[in-house]
Formats: sequence, C-alpha cells, structure tokens
Amino acid sequence: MIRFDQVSKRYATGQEALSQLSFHVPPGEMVFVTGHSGAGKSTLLKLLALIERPSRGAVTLDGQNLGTVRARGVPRLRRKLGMVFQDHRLLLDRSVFANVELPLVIAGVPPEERAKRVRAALDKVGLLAYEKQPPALLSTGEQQRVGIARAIVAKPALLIADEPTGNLDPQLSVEIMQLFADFQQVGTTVVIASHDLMLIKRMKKRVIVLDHGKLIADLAAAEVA
Amino acid sequence: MIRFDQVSKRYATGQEALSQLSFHVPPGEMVFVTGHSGAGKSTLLKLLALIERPSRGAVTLDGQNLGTVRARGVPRLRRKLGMVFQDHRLLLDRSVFANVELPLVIAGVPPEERAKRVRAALDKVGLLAYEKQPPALLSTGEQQRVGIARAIVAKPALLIADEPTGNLDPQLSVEIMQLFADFQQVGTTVVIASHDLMLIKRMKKRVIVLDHGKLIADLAAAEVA
Amino acid sequence: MSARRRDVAAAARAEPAARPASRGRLRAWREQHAWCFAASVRRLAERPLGTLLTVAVMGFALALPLAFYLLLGNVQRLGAALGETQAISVFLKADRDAQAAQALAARLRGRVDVAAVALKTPQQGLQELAALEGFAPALDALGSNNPLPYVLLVEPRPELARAAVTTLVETLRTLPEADLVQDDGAWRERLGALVGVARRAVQLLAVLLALAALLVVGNTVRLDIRSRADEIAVLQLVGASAAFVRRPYLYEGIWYGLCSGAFAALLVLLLELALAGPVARLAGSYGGQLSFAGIALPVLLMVPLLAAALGWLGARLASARHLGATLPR
Amino acid sequence: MSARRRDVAAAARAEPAARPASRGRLRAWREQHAWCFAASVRRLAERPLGTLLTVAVMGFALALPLAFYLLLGNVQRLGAALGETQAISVFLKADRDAQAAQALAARLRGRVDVAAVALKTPQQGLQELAALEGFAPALDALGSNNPLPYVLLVEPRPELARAAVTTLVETLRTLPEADLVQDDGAWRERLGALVGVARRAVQLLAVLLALAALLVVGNTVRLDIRSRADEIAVLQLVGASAAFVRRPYLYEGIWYGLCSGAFAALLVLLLELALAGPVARLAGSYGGQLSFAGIALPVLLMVPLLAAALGWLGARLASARHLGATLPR
Ligand SMILES: Nc1ncnc2c1ncn2[C@@H]1O[C@H](COP(=O)(O)OP(=O)(O)OP(=O)(O)O)[C@@H](O)[C@H]1O
Ligand SMILES: Nc1ncnc2c1ncn2[C@@H]1O[C@H](COP(=O)(O)OP(=O)(O)OP(=O)(O)O)[C@@H](O)[C@H]1O
Ligand SMILES: [Mg+2]
Ligand SMILES: [Mg+2]
Repeated sequence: MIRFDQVSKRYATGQEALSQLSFHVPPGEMVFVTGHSGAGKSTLLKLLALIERPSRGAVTLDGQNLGTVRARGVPRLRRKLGMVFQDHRLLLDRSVFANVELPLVIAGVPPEERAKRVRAALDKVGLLAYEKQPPALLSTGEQQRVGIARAIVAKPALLIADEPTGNLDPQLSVEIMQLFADFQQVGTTVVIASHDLMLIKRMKKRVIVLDHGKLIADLAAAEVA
Repeated sequence: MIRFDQVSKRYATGQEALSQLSFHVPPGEMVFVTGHSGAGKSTLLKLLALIERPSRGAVTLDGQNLGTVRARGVPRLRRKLGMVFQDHRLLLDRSVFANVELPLVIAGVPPEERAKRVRAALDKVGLLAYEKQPPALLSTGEQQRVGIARAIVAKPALLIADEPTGNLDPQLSVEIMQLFADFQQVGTTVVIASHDLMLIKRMKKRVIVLDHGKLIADLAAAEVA
Repeated sequence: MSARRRDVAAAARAEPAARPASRGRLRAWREQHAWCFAASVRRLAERPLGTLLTVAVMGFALALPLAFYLLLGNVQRLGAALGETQAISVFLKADRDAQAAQALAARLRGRVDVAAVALKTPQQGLQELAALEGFAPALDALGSNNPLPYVLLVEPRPELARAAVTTLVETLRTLPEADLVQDDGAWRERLGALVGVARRAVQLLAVLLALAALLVVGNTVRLDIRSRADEIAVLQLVGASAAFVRRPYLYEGIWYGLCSGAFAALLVLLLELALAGPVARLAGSYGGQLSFAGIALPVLLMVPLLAAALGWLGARLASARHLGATLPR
Repeated sequence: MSARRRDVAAAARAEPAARPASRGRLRAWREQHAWCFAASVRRLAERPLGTLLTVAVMGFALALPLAFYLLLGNVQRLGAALGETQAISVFLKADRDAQAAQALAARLRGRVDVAAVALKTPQQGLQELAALEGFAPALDALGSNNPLPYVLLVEPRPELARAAVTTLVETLRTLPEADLVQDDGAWRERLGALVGVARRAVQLLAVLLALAALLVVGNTVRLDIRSRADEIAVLQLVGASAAFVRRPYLYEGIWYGLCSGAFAALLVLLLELALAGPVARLAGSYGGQLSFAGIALPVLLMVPLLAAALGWLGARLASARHLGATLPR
C-alpha cells in the first residue's frame, strides 16, 4: 500500500525534516509513527497526502508514484484517503454535521445517504448530541473527535491520523484507538502519528520510531512489549 | 490568590459546563485541573482570564471580584497573568520572536530589554534556534512551546496553562512541567489543565478533578500517589 | 428513497473510494452545485450589513457610468439637433428678384452633388433677424425698406466628402447671381469641438468607472478569499477540486453583480427623477425644443444581467489569482 | 543601554506585573505607537498588489468628485462670463442724436439704482450685427444708410433685488427718449435654468461619490479586520487595550487615504492634460474667449491630506463596529 524509498525532505528554511527514509506498509496494516517533538512525524504523513512533496526519493501509494501526480490530480488522490489533522482543520462557521458531511458532498453522495453515514460516524466518536453546533463551541477534545469522524465517514482505503488523541483523556484515547483498530479489522490501512508511548505499547501494532528525521527503529507488532 | 464561590457556567447553547464550583488557591500554589474531554477544564481557566463570565457565583482573583471588572478593565487584568492556550493562539504571520515579544510590547518595555527577555524565554523552551521563523513553519509541539514562552516572558504573578503538553513527547512534557514548577518556586501561582494522569501523578502537586462540570475530587499534594 | 438510488448508495458503500458510476456523475455534479449555491447564499445572508455595503459600493460604481451614459445621450441629442444646419448659404446680388432666385434654385437642384435647395426671401431674413433678441427694435426702424437679398440654402448630399463639399462651394462662388457664398464650416467646427470635448471627457470618465467597478468586485472577492483562507485550505485538504473550491466565490460574484446592478438601475431612475424638474424648466424657457431622454427600459433591465457577468468575471479573476496561492505545490 | 534605562528595566523585572512608572508612561506609549506603525506599514508592504488594488479603487472614487469639481468650476466660469450681460438695453427713438443720447446717459448715471451706463452708437450696433456670421453681406448692402438707433446699456446696481430691477425697467420705459426698453431677463432665466441643471446633476453625483469613497475605505478596513479576526483575538487575549488593537487599522486607513489621495490628484492632472487639447481647439474656434481652468495646486495638495482624514474616519467607523464584536463580553 505505502512504500517510502530513500525519502528526504528539506524545507525551504533549510530544515532537514526527514532523511533517507525507507519502509513499506502492506495493505491492511496498522502502523504507529512516533518520536520526539519535531522528529518529522507530521512531515511523513504530509508526504502521503501530497501536502508536501519529498526533496529526494519516491513515495508510492497504492502502486502509484506520488511524484507523477500533477496539481490537478491531487484532489482525486486526497479523496481516496481520510486524514485526521493535528490542528483539527474544521470549518468553524459550519455545524458539526456539515463538517463531517463535507467529504461525502465532494464525492457527490445524495443527501439521505449522507445524513445516515454522518450520524453513524458521529455516533462512533460519541458526538451525536452535538451535530447542530458549530465546532467553535466545542471543547478541544470534542473538536478533535469531529475531525476523526470526518476522516472515517467516507470509509477510505487509507486512514492517516496525526496525533488523534493529543487532547483526549486516557480512557477516551483508548476508545478512539480501538475505533481505528476496528477499521483495520475490515481491511483499511491505518497510519497514526503519536507521542503517547503508553498507548502505543498497549495497542501492540507495528511502530516506526523517528529521531531528527531518521528512522531509528521499526518494530513489528510482535516485538512491541 | 484565586477563589471560586459556587460558580456555575451555562453556555448560550444550554450546555452546563461548570456547576456549583467552590475552591480556593492560595498565592504561590501549583494546581492541576483534570477530567474527561468536555469536563469543563478549559471553561474554568477561561473564567480566570475573563474570556468567559460565570452564569452564577463569584470568581475572585488577587482580592478582586472579577464580576466587577468592566470591558475596559479586562486588558489590564489580562496583563497581570500569563496564559498558555489549548490551541496555541499565535500570530502565524509574525516571527516566533515577535510572538513572544508581544506581551512586553503591550507593557511598553523598551526594545533592548525586550530582546533579552524574549531570548531567555525561548531558551527555556528550547526554541532559541527558531526565533526568526514564523510559527506556521514549526511542528505543532514547537508551536505549543512558543505559546509557553509567550506566557512566561512577562513573569506574571499568575500562570494559567491549558493542556500545555498535549502535543509534546513524554520526555519534553516532563521538562516543561518542571519549568512551571520552577516558576512556582519563585512565588508564581500556577494553574494547569491536563489530562495526562501519569504526568500529574509524577509532579505531586494539588489536583482538582472535574466530571461533567462538577468538582468530584480536590486532592492535596500529599494525597497524590 | 427510490430503488435505483438505493442501488447507488449500496454501491457507494461497498466501494467508497471509487468514483460514482457514470449514471451518477450528473447527480454528483448537481449535488455539488446545490451545496456551493447554498454556501454562497448563506455567506451573504450571514453578514447582511457587509453585503449591503459591498453592494452599495459596487452599485455606485456601476451607477456612475450609467449616469454619464444618460448625460452623454442627451448631449448627443442636443448636438444632432444643432448639427442639422448643414446647408451652404448663397446670398444673391441685391438686384435679383424672386423669379431669378427661383430659376437658380431649380438649376441647382439638378446638380448631382446637391440634395436640396431652399429659398429664403428677404422677408424671412428680416423675421429671423427680428427673432434675435436685441435686434427687433433696430429692424423695426427699417419699416418696409428691407435691404436684405434673396438667399438660397443649398444642402450638399450627405454622403459627400469634405473635399467635394469645398468644390461645390467653389463652384457656387463662380455663379454670376451669387454675391457671397457662405459655408457653415465655422459653425460646424465650433460645434464639433464642443461635442469633442464632452465626448472625450465622458469617455475618459466611463473607462475609469468601468475599471473601478471591476476593481470593486475583484477586490471584494479577493478580500473574501483572503478572509476564508483557512476554510479554503480545509476544502482542499479533504479532496475538493479547484472548481468546487472556486464555485461559491463565482456564485458570490454573480450575486453581488445582480444586486448592485439592480441598485445602480434604481439610482439612475432616481437621478432621472431628480433632473426632471430643472429640465422641464429649461425646456420651458427654450419653448419646449429640448426634452430630456431617460435611459430605455430594456437597457436598464440589461444592467443587472451585465453586472452579474461583470461580477462573475471579477470573481473569476480574483479566484484564479488567489486560490492558486493556497493550492498544494 | 543608559543608566536610567537600566534602572527602568530592573524595576520592570522586579515587579513585572506592575504598570510602568509614570516617567516611563510616555516611553511605553511611544513603544506601542512604533509597534503599531511598523505593523501597519508591514501589512501593506506584504501584499503590494492588494494594497495597490485598494488604493486604485479608492483613488478612482476620490478622483471622480475632483473631476466634477473641475468641470463644475469651468461651467461656473462660463456661466459667469455669459452672466456679465446684466445690462438693460434702452433703444432711443430714431430721431435722437449723439448729444441727446449722452445727456440721457449722464442723467441716468445720477440715479441711485444705476451702477453704470454705456453708450452704443449706431456704428457699433452695425459692427455687432456684422460680427454675427451670416448677416455681414446683408448689412453690407445697407452701405452708409445705417438705420440703427443709439442704445444705452444701463447696468443696475448689483445689490438690487429682482423687484427693484423691474421697477427700474418700468421707470426707463416712461422716458420720452426711449423707443423700447429691453430687460435681458429672458436670457438670464434661460442661463439660470441651464446652470441649475448642471449644478443639480453635479451636486448629486458629488454626494454619491463622496459617500462611495467613504464606503470604499470603510469596507476595505472592515474586510481587513474580518480577515484578521484571529490576530485581533490573540492581541486581546494577551492584554492589548482596545486602542492598541485599533491603532494599526487607523494607521492603515491613513496610509490608504494618503496614497489614494495622491493617486486621485495624479488622475485629475492627467484628466486636465487630456482635456487640454480639445479645449484649446474649442477656445481657438471661439477666438480664445474661453480658457480651461485647472484645479489650483494648493487645492490639489490638500487632496491627499483630506483623503488621509477620510481614511482615518472610515477606519475608525469600521473598527468601532467590528472590533466590538470580538471583544470579551
Ligand atoms: N513548513 C515547514 N517549513 C519549514 N520547516 C518546517 C515546516 N514544517 C515543519 N518544519 C520543521 O521540520 C521539523 C519536523 O516537523 P514535523 O511537523 O514533521 O514534526 P513532528 O514530529 O510532527 O513534531 P510534533 O510532535 O511537535 O508535531 C520541525 O523541526 C519543524 O520545525
Ligand atoms: N463557547 C461554548 N459554547 C457552548 N458550549 C461550549 C462552549 N465552550 C465549551 N462548551 C461546552 O462545554 C463543555 C466543557 O467544555 P470545555 O472546553 O471546558 O471542556 P474541557 O474540559 O476543556 O475539554 P477538553 O479536554 O476536550 O479540552 C463541553 O461539552 C463543550 O461542548
Ligand atoms: Mg506533528
Ligand atoms: Mg479544553
């Protein structure tokens, strides 16, 4: 599903966020990416969604080399994946419902079908009661869960989540992680960046560890203590 | 320093975020506020900075009843405290330096003095190398630390931090918490909202626990296991 | 839910990442348009005061060229009315009588370069002089002793070039009956210069104002896009195409254009009403020769449509420039 | 760092939350102003194209009232030139000679309601008629047989009311020497109506345009404040006073005003240049009687200053309305 081949990313500021990264994620696997603040976790995920492009090396997604995707092709690529952003990225002046509905509108799903699927997604993150409120009136953790609902509503083949539990209490974090694991169960590939080592250990999935942009460990699920 | 007296907060949506809260924090104490997502932690801190006003009850800060502060008096009150926001709240088009400098500009500190104090604050959060970059080009954890530097730069008598380590790795989280503890050492009152129970236990400070807006536990430092 | 729709829904659920079936394409396109349409209306309705302000600014900018069009139209009508005096005046020698004058007029009518010839008797000439205020008493003093000659007003064919008219004038000068031939060129030059000034000024102002109207729409949409940079980024991040992101702004431009076009038409109608009073007085003092012509209703009805097109264009230009900046590299 | 400044710094460190000492107040105020000034300049410079666009829109809006002022000024000059023919014409009986005419003129000069009396001999009258194109040959035919009478041009005192002028005209009519007394009232009425139309139209447009200019500044600052809602919230959250938050926008309004005022002045100068050609031609055909008057340089220099004041006002109004919305309740 995902293949990184000697990928480096140097930002315009000269910052080397990733260097010489190589790894492969088969379809249907769930992977954690971890590392210190500024290690390059978000940068790695941004390369997958073509929010950034690598300076060197090639990222392959679903057999397609992302280096060959022109600007016009980016939207179609993004519709294939669901992403949870570290800073939520919600439309603050629309209702929670409208936010979660967005990927379905873009895919052209008819209204009745949209409503059903949006409510199912909101129910999964425990926010069904808030569907009519704008996200600006929610607590930060609630906003984060709206972002998660939006990522899963279109049932994408690849789920990417950047720090999805950073603003959640430990109990809720476990529930949300379980939600991602459920998606893996039905065949979705899942990549999650997180710094919550306790939680990662508990999930017993493959873990990729970054340090200053370098891959310093790639532990298979069985190796995670 | 801080006194809550039968404080309730009901938002315009009808949501009862805090109900009948009463507690007292003496000057120079460090307190953690914890609870599930949506428990009312941020609402509690917002009452202290007059970002919200209580629906019932009285909040007293430094002997002053905040209910008597008119809109014109709000800026002066806010200049007395340093606040770390859960969503960072940085000026994205200004440099890190300019962001941290802001409270000093508002206080009218002369430029040379400003530069010295800004660099000292950035050094404490480990971001001295990034002073010229705009925060938009930083990782989320780095942005969070810029917000912390801005809160401490004017050396306020009261420090309020909402989830200051939500986007930081465990090691850095401990360092930042230690930084807050250092401020308490020199007499600053510190109030921190956090859901990181492991970290809170480790710090061995007073803990206030909220559940659906109600105070369900108020543990003194000695009681924290 | 119809059976067919349920099929589509089931298919979408089974293969969520796949593009909608080709039958469903049109529906998807319709769904998206409905969303963008609703989004644009909601935005404008959400901040009624701001929308009103923008419409007012744009409306004024559009009303001004219309006001000038109105004034220019009336200036041109006035010019045309004055420009009718195209004739060449042939003053006959004092000793020629009515018969000789009529014979010459008939001869001249036969020329290929002459369209018409009118005869002005000395009596008519005296009456004309008398009509000029200040001369009436002086001419009364002449009594029946009329010293004026017969005058032929020769009108050259309108298709004649300036040079051919000059040749005609020269030929008329050689006539033995003619005492003096006067080409009204000086009058026409004077009038031409006057209309030239007016036209130049109005054209300059009209160009400036058309530019200003386009700038206003473009600027408003530009600032709107800038204030919604976060929202645009979100749409792009969840996979919206460039067309989808742009569409609400195009609708918005069209709304702004429609409303401000209607507003401009209203302003011009008010202007016409305000001018009606003084113009009536003016017309009265000229004996009703000059009447004020309003803008034709079909033209006025076209204004909102043209303004909508202008709004669309402004929005298109602004979004082309400013949406590009937030697209992924 | 001076010794005194070090003292202040030390004091600030020792008691960081305290307000600066009263000596330091002025410095704090200066620091804040410097920051806001720099912030406003940086913002405009950061997006040069957008700034240019706003300045262009506002500049056009300001240039238009100026263009009208220019045109109105010239219309009024023309009106004044035409309005000089205030005199009442007294046509003497045909049998009165030069001596009688001069005696009457002297008598009339003695009246309290008469400002001046000019004498027009029959020769001058004939020359005047001859100057009117089309009449020269007809009058040549008169030869030395001049039928025109002496005419006295009586100018009433300018401060006289219309009724008093009418009384004067009636008195003149009773003179035995007078054949006919003509009050140029009809002319004046006609001219008055014409100038009335022009003035009404120009005033209407000027009011609309002044309003449009204010709307443009206000709207731009409003949209700017809206697009910076996040930034404003941050400033308010770290304790900035309302004045501090507002200040960059006021500076911005002043900059917009200054630049677009200068731009408007430039546009008007260009308009004057563009009109110079046709007006010269027109003046030529009228024998140079009519010259085009540009706007005086001091007035033109005032424009950017007034525009800056307008910009400040627009920004003040917009910020009063829109900063209030984001202030804590
Ligand atoms: N757009 C950018 N331009 C320049 N430098 C950037 C940009 N984005 C990130 N960086 C830098 O690259 C490094 C890696 O950033 P990244 O966001 O990938 O870190 P991260 O592992 O997600 O950190 P965190 O846990 O704090 O979110 C950081 O040092 C950051 O300052
Ligand atoms: N401005 C608001 N208007 C209406 N309801 C609000 C508003 N802000 C917060 N709430 C609601 O009040 C409750 C408490 O919110 P608060 O932000 O205090 O929670 P929190 O404890 O900080 O949660 P988190 O850990 O997710 O940040 C939530 O249920 C939220 O939906
Ligand atoms: Mg990150
Ligand atoms: Mg919170």
